[in-house]
Amino acid sequence: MVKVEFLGPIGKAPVEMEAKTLADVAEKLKEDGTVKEWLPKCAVALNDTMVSDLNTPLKDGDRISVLPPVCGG
Amino acid sequence: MVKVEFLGPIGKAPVEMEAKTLADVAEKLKEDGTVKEWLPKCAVALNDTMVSDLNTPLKDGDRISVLPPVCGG
Amino acid sequence: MELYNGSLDVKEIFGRWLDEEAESNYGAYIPFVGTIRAEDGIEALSFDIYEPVLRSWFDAWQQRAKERGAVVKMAHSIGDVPVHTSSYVSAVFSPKRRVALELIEEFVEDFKANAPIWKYDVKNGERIYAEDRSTPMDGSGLLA
Amino acid sequence: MELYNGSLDVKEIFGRWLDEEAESNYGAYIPFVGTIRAEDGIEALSFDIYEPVLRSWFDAWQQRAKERGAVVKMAHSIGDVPVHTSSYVSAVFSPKRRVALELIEEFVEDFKANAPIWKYDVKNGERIYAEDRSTPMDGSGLLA
Repeated sequence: MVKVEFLGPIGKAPVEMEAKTLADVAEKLKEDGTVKEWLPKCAVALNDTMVSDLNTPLKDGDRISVLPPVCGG
Repeated sequence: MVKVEFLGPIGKAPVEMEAKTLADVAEKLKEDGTVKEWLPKCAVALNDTMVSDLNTPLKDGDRISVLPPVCGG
Repeated sequence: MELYNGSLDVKEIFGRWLDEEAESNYGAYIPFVGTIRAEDGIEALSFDIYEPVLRSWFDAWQQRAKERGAVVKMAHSIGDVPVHTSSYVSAVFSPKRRVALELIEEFVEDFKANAPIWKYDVKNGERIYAEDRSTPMDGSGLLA
Repeated sequence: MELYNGSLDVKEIFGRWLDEEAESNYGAYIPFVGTIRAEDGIEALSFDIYEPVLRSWFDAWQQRAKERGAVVKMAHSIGDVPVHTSSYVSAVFSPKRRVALELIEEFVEDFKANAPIWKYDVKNGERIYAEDRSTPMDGSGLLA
């Protein structure tokens, strides 16, 4: 099981799922209509490190963060 | 008569001279060996306004400043 | 990196950073102070921060600055920050002015684009995501 | 524009400028602080200023800044400034960060090139013109 958390304004509680790669996570998240709309503009961190490869392998206990558009300052 | 003053490190007392234009001033200043060496790298102000035209006419009482290379900050 | 609840004490931060580097022999110190503008009838802006990723982002910047002989510092607010008070101070110290001027621009622009901070307008006590002023981070769309 | 004998009280200047513009609704405040580096065995730097031309230069900059919705401020030392103390603070206030970042760079670079200020190294109590670090002002060579 991996845990997916939604940061900032997405305002959705974390979900747990079975996934071997980030591609699996993507597939499952797209089933949720609200989350699906956020995905094109969201970046992704795996255990607090930004990632850019859908083939990134996942292991039990991994934490995936979905980061919507930012505006600090 | 106009007055020519030498700013910052030039370290020369002001001089007075007859001059109808800045070109006249240039000609007279070049007669002084030390001043002549400074002139290629010096800018010029007329009554505290920077000037860039040798034909600038001068009138009695005008004050010309010779400004050597700067380094503020 | 410093995070505070509410408005920043800008003078305290500026002065403390100055003192911290007083003997470091840096010739240029450029802070950037971001203050909440009164516009569109807002009372305040409000901020969420994801600290672990912000810290990685900042650590990477410290390294980049170090390679150029410089130091970067940063402070940001969490939660509500009323108009005409400050939510953000960052700074560069460097031996020479050119590096300092270049770094402060790169640092602030990358901060705007990639620091994991979310901004909300506060109107009538309500928090509204500032979506139109927000920027997708580098690498966005991976899961789309 | 503020001129002081000796080192600047940087914290006082920074804080006072912040207070002066506290209600002006500027979103970005970028000061540049120039501090004397210990190098080449100097005890201090020393400065001559020709104030009338400096004032014209600064007034022209205030106008340029105003056309972009911004404000510039500046303080500089006259005479000796010991190492690890500051001789120069300038600043830009602007509604938005882009203009502030662009202006502080232009303002500081033009200051270095065209403000009528002469710098001297102070070694063993002697004042030596910093010729190698100095720049001929725009329009130099007119009388050559």
